[in-house]
Amino acid sequence: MTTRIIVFGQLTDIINSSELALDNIRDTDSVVEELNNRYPALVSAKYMIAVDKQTVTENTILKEGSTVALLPPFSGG
Amino acid sequence: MTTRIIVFGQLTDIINSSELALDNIRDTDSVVEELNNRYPALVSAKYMIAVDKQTVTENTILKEGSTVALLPPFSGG
Amino acid sequence: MTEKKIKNIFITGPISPTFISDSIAKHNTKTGIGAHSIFLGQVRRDVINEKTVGAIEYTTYQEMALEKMHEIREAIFEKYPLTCMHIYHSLGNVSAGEISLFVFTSAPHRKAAIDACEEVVERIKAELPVWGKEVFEDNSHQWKQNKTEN
Amino acid sequence: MTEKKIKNIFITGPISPTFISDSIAKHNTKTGIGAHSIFLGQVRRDVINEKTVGAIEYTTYQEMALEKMHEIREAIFEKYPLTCMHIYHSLGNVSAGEISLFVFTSAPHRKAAIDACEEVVERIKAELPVWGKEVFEDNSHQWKQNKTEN
Repeated sequence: MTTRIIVFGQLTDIINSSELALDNIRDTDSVVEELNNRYPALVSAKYMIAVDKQTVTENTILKEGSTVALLPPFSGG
Repeated sequence: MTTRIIVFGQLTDIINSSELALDNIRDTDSVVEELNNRYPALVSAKYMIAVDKQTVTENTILKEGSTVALLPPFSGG
Repeated sequence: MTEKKIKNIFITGPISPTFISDSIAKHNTKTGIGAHSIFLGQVRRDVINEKTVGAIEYTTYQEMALEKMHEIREAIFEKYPLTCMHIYHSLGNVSAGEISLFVFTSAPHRKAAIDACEEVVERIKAELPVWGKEVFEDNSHQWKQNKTEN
Repeated sequence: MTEKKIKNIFITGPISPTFISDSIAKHNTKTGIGAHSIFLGQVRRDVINEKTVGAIEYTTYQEMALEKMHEIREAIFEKYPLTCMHIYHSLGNVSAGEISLFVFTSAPHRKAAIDACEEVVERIKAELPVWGKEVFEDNSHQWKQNKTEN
């Protein structure tokens, strides 16, 4: 199972991309753990997580084809 | 001494003019009395009085060249 | 109060949308502005006792209105950190669907612009000696009454 | 939520004053409207640590933003007696002095139009997944932060 990860705003500066794919990731906590390993600057970054466009506040099990979005504080307008 | 009287809004329908002149009028109470005599429909009309663009709430002595304005409720915008 | 600082706010006939966009466009050199708030009053085709309003005909006591507007302007600039404020009110005939009032406030941040705009609109409706005559389609008329909205 | 009812709000580049006047002009056939309230966000030429902001580059998570905007729109129409509401937000590059947000509410009476407009602006700033990158004149950048204004 491959999970699509999309990131926005200042997180694109940390990850140097707006999208990546992670294989065999079970839940959102594992996404965060894996990304923190790869991108240490992410540990101190502030963001919310959305799974398939819904923000989640607790660890969430991922389904086949889920998209996980990392959303730093909004600054539209 | 001639006093210029100007009226606005619905009062122009009562007085059939927007301006008239009254001779030898001492104060604003006398203006009202004189106009009520001439235009009985004015007695029940709602309006404020301004002397030289300043609204007055008490009887006010008129000076040479004063303009008295009768201002019904505002409805701009 | 300096007589020469008093600005005219009155426009004959309706306020056109292009007048509004021209006014907006002029602010793109004022690069300290972050927020604009605009209020537009539009004439409603109200139906009153089976008669339909075709237009409102506005009149004013102009000298007094401009002095009062000047006083409101000074008070608003005193109270809110605004960059600028523009106010236009129609006189004469404005048909249903056309715009008769244009209040435009600009500030670095949105709260000042929004609050100032609303307060100016309320004060204009309550304090400016302006009268609207609702002219029905059969040419009869009645005098408009402003409701206070709270 | 019906997928097909979701409207796009995003425009590439700045929102032009003539786009705004065209939008206003379209309302002159809606003769039940008595009041329009408009909010415009304009890019400020802020100076931060001696660097000058030349533009903001906006990005979004579009699918999520449009769903959220739809939810806000429904809630606002539920809460206020509005005739209509139009919202546009820029994506991509918007230079200092140009407009990046256009919120436009219309109602028979002013209170609904004014209150709805303000609430929509606040909700857009707080809830829409949109990000602004402040690009300085030397091409370095920082990410914009929205302040809550109370």
